[in-house]
Amino acid sequence: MSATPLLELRGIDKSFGPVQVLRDVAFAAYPGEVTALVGDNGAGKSTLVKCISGIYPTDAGQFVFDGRPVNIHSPRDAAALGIEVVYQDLALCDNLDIVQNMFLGREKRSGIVLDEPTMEQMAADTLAGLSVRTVKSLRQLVSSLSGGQRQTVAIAKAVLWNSKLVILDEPTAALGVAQTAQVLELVRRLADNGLAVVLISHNMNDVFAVSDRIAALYLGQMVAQVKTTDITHAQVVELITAGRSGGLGLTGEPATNGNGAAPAGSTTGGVS
Amino acid sequence: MSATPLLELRGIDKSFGPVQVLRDVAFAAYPGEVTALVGDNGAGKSTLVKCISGIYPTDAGQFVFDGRPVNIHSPRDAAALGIEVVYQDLALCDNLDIVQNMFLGREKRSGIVLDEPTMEQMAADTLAGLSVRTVKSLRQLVSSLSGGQRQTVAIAKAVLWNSKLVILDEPTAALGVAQTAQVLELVRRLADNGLAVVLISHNMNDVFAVSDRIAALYLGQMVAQVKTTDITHAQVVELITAGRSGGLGLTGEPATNGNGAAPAGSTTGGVS
Amino acid sequence: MSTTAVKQEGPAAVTSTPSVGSHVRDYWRRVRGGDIGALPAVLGLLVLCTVFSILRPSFLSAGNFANLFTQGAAVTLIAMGLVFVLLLGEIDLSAGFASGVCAAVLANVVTVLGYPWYVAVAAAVLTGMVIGTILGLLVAKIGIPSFVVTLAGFLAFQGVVLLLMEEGRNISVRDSVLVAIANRNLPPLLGWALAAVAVAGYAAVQLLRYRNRAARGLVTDPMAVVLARIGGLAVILGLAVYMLNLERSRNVLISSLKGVPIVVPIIAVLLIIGTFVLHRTSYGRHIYAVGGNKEAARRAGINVDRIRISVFVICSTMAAVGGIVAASRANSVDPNTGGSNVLLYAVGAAVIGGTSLFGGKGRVLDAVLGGAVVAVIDNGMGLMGYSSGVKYVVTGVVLLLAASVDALSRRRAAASGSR
Amino acid sequence: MSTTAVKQEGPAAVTSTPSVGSHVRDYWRRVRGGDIGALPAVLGLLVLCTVFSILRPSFLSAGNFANLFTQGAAVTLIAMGLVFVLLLGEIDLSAGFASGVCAAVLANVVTVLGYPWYVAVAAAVLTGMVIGTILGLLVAKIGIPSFVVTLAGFLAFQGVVLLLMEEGRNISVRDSVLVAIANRNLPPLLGWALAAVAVAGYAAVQLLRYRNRAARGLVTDPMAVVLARIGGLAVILGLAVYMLNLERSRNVLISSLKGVPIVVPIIAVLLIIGTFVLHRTSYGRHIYAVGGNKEAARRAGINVDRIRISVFVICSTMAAVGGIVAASRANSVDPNTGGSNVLLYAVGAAVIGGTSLFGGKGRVLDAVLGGAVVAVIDNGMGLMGYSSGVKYVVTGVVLLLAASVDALSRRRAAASGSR
Amino acid sequence: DESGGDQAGSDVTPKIGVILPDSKSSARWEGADRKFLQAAFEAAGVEYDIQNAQGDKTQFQTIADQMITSGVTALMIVNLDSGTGKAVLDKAKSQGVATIDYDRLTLGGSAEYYVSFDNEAVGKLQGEGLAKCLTDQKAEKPVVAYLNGSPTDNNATLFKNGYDSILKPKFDANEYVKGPDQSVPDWDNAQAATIFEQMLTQTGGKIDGVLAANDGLGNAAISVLKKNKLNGKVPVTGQDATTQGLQNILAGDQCMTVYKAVKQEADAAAELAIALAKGERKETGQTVKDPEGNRDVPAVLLTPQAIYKENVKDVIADGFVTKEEVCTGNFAALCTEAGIS
Ligand SMILES: Nc1ncnc2c1ncn2[C@@H]1O[C@H](COP(=O)(O)OP(=O)(O)OP(=O)(O)O)[C@@H](O)[C@H]1O
Ligand SMILES: Nc1ncnc2c1ncn2[C@@H]1O[C@H](COP(=O)(O)OP(=O)(O)OP(=O)(O)O)[C@@H](O)[C@H]1O
Ligand SMILES: [Mg+2]
Ligand SMILES: [Mg+2]
Repeated sequence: MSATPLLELRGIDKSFGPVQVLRDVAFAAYPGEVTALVGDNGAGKSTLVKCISGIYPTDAGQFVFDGRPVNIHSPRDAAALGIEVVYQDLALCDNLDIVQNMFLGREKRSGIVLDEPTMEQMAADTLAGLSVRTVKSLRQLVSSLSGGQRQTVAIAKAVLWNSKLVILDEPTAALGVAQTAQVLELVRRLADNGLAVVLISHNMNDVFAVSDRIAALYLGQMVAQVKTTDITHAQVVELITAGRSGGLGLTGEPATNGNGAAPAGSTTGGVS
Repeated sequence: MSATPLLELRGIDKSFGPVQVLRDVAFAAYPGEVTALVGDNGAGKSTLVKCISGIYPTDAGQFVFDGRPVNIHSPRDAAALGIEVVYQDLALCDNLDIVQNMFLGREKRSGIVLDEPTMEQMAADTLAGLSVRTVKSLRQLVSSLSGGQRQTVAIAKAVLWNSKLVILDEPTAALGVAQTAQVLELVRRLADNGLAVVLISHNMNDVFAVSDRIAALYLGQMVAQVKTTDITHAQVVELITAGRSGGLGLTGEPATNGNGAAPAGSTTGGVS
Repeated sequence: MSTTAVKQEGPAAVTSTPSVGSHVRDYWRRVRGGDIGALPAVLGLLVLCTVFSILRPSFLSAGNFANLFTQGAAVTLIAMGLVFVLLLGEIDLSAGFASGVCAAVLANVVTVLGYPWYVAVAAAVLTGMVIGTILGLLVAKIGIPSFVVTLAGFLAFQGVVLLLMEEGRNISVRDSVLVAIANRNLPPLLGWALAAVAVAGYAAVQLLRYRNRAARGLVTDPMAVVLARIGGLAVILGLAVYMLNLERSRNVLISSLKGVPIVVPIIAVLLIIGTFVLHRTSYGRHIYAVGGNKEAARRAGINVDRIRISVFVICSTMAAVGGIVAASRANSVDPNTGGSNVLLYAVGAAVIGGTSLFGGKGRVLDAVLGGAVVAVIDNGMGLMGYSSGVKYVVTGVVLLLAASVDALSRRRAAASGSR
Repeated sequence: MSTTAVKQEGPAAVTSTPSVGSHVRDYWRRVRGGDIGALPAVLGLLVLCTVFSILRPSFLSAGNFANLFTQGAAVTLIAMGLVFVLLLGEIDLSAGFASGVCAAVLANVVTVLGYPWYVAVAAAVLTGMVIGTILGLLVAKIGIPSFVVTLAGFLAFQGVVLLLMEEGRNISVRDSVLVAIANRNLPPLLGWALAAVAVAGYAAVQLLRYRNRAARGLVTDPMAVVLARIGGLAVILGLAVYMLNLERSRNVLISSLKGVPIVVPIIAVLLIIGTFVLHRTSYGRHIYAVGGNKEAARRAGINVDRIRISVFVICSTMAAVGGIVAASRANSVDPNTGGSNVLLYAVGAAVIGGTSLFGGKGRVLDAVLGGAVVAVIDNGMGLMGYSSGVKYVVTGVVLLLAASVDALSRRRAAASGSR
Repeated sequence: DESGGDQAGSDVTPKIGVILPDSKSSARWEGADRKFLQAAFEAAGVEYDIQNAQGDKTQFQTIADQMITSGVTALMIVNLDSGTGKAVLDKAKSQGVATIDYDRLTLGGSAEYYVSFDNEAVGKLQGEGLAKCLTDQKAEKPVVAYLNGSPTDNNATLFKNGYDSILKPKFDANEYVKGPDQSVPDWDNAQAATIFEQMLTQTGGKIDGVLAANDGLGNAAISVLKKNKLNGKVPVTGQDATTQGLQNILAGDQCMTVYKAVKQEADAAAELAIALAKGERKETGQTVKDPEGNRDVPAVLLTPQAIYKENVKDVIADGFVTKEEVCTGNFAALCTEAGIS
């Protein structure tokens, strides 16, 4: 591998009650690069993101951030490290307006009083860069926004800050053509500015257009993490749906043991 | 136009308080055809769908269903007419499991007792056709599902019934590659079985792959409703982003009167 | 267990029966994960009982065990009705005084007007239904928040009780059937018979369900587990009936006192009906749906207003039953019937049992378990002989302790991420 | 107004000031659409006042107007604190008796121990803070539902009051400063001065805001509207002070009675502080966020536990203030202080004012408006001379009527789709 | 405190305000006092306004404010506690309204008159009554349980002082054994039943006499005793001579009750109030010492009467309850037995 990763995970396990969702997952995100995280529905991508951002505690595994081992117990810890996340389920406060949501938890103040004009202006500038043209007022409650508008607000909220790692979980799912292009451009720009970016997407065109590396999750296991240039479209789709493709992916037979325990031995594969 | 439309809307207006979202919208869905409804984020697509399904009352306009003028005041009315909708915001009950959600409001019974085995089996069969492979149990609460799994449940719920009109609001937004293909195939199959299908999507490839007609909304106005074969990819994108393309779309200058009243004269355009 | 699918062509629903071992392992994982159903309430109850038995050995006597049921009956019945309202995320503050109004109607009809007991009971239940309908209409059709509607009801019904009691008199209830409800017991043999019927019925339902599912190839619990459940119920019921059939008269020469108190089968039947309605009918399913996501329920074509009205009717009707039991127990109705702490205890019972105030989560059994917790606290505190000030304080603290057993065990659920 | 964007390069935020005409049109559209803020509560209040004035002309006298404030003060203060708890979707059933405990502490310190009034007030407020901290910790850290925690508090504090009152005695409060709080009035001139300060302060804030936003090119309300608001406040305050400065002694020979009751500026200051905290500080913003979507707030890095604990502290502290006012008004503290209907009235006041029990929606002003509704009902009913049964019933019905004005006007909101 | 102009209230139509304390601790307030006071005022042709504070002292003060606002010239209160009572009396006085303490003395207050039954005397009658019945039962070293009134009701404390003064010497002398002693919140009969049932459990059924503070609590105890088939064997006291209490006495389940001739009290108070309202004064010939205010309050004190099976007829003869109410159904025979015709 070229550089040292900004964030590195090793041996992450995560269960919900009797259901094991992540199994011995290793993952790395590099500064200045866009890492695409792909996988089938229910593969565990969002769960992995939530483990990184401290929403879920992990059952096992290490986090290394910027070379130092860290513990992330809550989203506050993640934010303190400079990790920003756009969640798939957006997580906006419906009873607050756009500006209030964008600055939630990090309000601008003058003295103890909220500095509303500054926030409103900053919000307007950020949203302007994301091709949102149909929002009537920044003081609209987010409950009255369309699906795409909500998504844009969530993205704008995450990129407003000087962070080191930005994770976007299917950020363009609800966006229109122009908005999607803008967001992909933004993703590229963030990486070019030296940030580590993790992008989750089901759209292979977008993935290949913007990413430097591709990590593929299959049924809770990381089956490959490779340079985008080293892999083809068809191979990625095969990794996603079957867990292996040629030399990449699961080495043994696919895990089909319905009710049994976890399979023996680590099966994390992939070269880069 | 070839056949008579199953559903026809004329002159639909809809405002939320001071904000007018739909303006004099005309729209038609034909049996045996897939009509794609496209438009930018915030154009009013979801609002139009919710007007059709009786969630929002309209301020003005007529509905004609199967040749007869109808009033739709609630989702019950819509269901009675045979209209099924997959909403963008899904609307599942998080505290119920997959089977319970799929049959909500139309439970199978034997006597007064719920017939759980039948429902479970029907749910399993329907989901099997939608490439959901990671759902551990049909008795899982939907709150524990991944984004794509939730979306699949919502789709499965809508196609379980013998309906005449199926409306899908961005059904593939959260789906993986294989699942998306399955859903598009399903959409086509429904239309081939004689149903009228309305598909909302931001993905132009999908739209062109599956639709017979395309209707384009631009800032709350219907700027065109044309046969898919009569229009190009680029034209649709232009309609979406600028409201007109060549002879299609808005005839006057684009509506930019920020705070004023509605523009004079109807601007609904388009030929088929 | 892994997330991997069992068959490639469909979800894991249609599979073979898991083994007993994996079932037990699964259950244990769930318990460790904090998903434990009724366990915490039962645990809290056990802790309370142990503490009281140690402090006051008389707590453990057969007589006290029997008293527990009649003491807690009225609050439990009201709580059972409240569960329906709480499931929608609504509240009924008027349930206490609604039970008072119904009790007052009962007493007036049977004592003042002199009609037979069944007319009085019918009148009381009918009153409850009318009250519930009015409350429900105001909430569902006019759209006033249920807190406000039922706060108004709380005030108004208080006045109605006073008016029915002619501004504050007590009315005695001396009808022998009515008095029997909360004060007499079943003949010992009948107790055994009812217990046997209950176990047999449960067994039949469980086994039929097993056969039905297995025949279709759906997942079932292992047969051994099903049998264990049936056996468990049989043991619990058997023990309870045995205890209640012990002689508990202070002086057998004077009179004999034994058997299952009559309120017990009443509560049991209502519990079974309520559970059946909530879990085995589409009406019950719709209640959960409206409570979980009102908008989703509306979009699914459920008549939300009708559901909302109906739960208030159920709640007030159960309050009427509670009022009848209270009147029976006191042999009289006074302007305080259904007043003072009845309402808060009833809501508290439901919540302690595990019902959420935000809707969508709860069972009728919760009300019974929570009602038992409240009754045990009240009963135990009555044996301690504290002065009123101390008694209030200790009651509050004990309630807190019982609830924190529950909270601490549920915290594991949050920690393991299954929130 | 159309949905079209104002400028292609960004949302409509950064635009020129709309005209007065469009502002009024907009407001009217919002009102017709049902988005009407405080209007329904004010409307309900006006209806109530009109009805009572017609039925009982003495309702409209200066003396009665002044009485209204002191009568409603304690409940309003407790309701103001409850708003914070309700904003999180929690509840504090113990607020009533918490105010009783604080009042009991006050009375004990000032009368039994003989310390000066400020020590007693400090002790009472401190007690409130301690109570709030305990409740908050139990809710946030152990995770017991707030209904159960505060139900336990409800019981325990009732006992604490009894113990502090030595099992039922009552303690007089004779300190002249403490008695003055709820029983004396400001000198007429001071009343005018305070009103003037309030108006000037409001004007300064509004105009500064206008200038600030206009300077940055952000949307502002038209200047005429801003001025109209300031003028409106001046008229209302002027009228109120004028009314309260009228002579209202029944027999001027014996004594003169005029001026703004001292509780009025106390409530006003707390209202201003509360509103400032909720709407102009990030702490307030976080309260709304946690109430609206706890998970989103947590993900935004807000320390949810700290917020939850803090609102209970605020609530209990406000309850302490309410308790002090109640003790002052009664010149004494007895074991019932903070009991009977205080809690339900306080929660009712907040809810009637428009605060949601589900969290995320509410203002301190709601508590004041709702408190006014409750006080007017109580006050008006007191003039009607009904027997107690009838009075309860009529009070309930009137409460319902006041609430349905609100509900019916809000229904338009639902009908026009802006739910 | 400071005096103003001199345009005195010119229209002094006499009007009397009465504030009753609650309607739940006892049926007398709404059932009897209101009726008798109304009758007396109407006979005298004065305006009046009778209200009930429902045990809520905030209400109590609000009602007082409203009455002063609406122009009463004399105010008669049954205080809920001395503190609020004093606040109301002082406020009334500062507005030139004359005041009477009815049934309960406001300590440190400023009322013109005090009209009452002696609450401690009521308690004494209960204590004596229980002793009498225990003697009749020939109980040896009987265990006596207390079922006191509401812990927050000062009257309950006064009753208790009364019966304690009779029974405590007997406990001290080892004649009687003191059993459980608990208060019943809000005088709530349902809670009373549970509390008494637990007393019975706690003592293993060894309770030989119940000092219940009123008929409602007594009936609650009797319902539990009945369930254990002990009714009639354990004497129970009461108060208020309610229909229920009298029937329990006739049935032999209750030992005694205390009858307060409310009409006499109401008439006496009404007479004084009417005089005050008209600006006149009357002599009562009796005074009561207010220990806190350190003054002698002119008073009318009436004596309560103990009612046993033998003299139930006195209550009916007095018109407090009617024969039709008491002698229904099975009680007809018992009535005849007790000489009620
Ligand atoms: N709280 C939970 N309890 C139990 N199971 C859960 C929970 N959350 C997620 N799961 C399960 O974990 C698996 C992975 O979910 P996750 O949301 O991470 O998938 P994903 O890769 O993001 O899928 P998608 O592409 O559909 O968003 C799914 O099978 C899901 O059902
Ligand atoms: N309840 C509401 N109150 C006010 N405005 C609303 C409300 N609902 C929607 N809007 C506004 O109406 C416009 C259209 O919204 P709609 O959800 O129909 O867009 P859409 O075409 O579905 O967009 P997307 O592609 O992003 O889903 C948006 O500008 C939105 O802000
Ligand atoms: Mg996901
Ligand atoms: Mg949409």
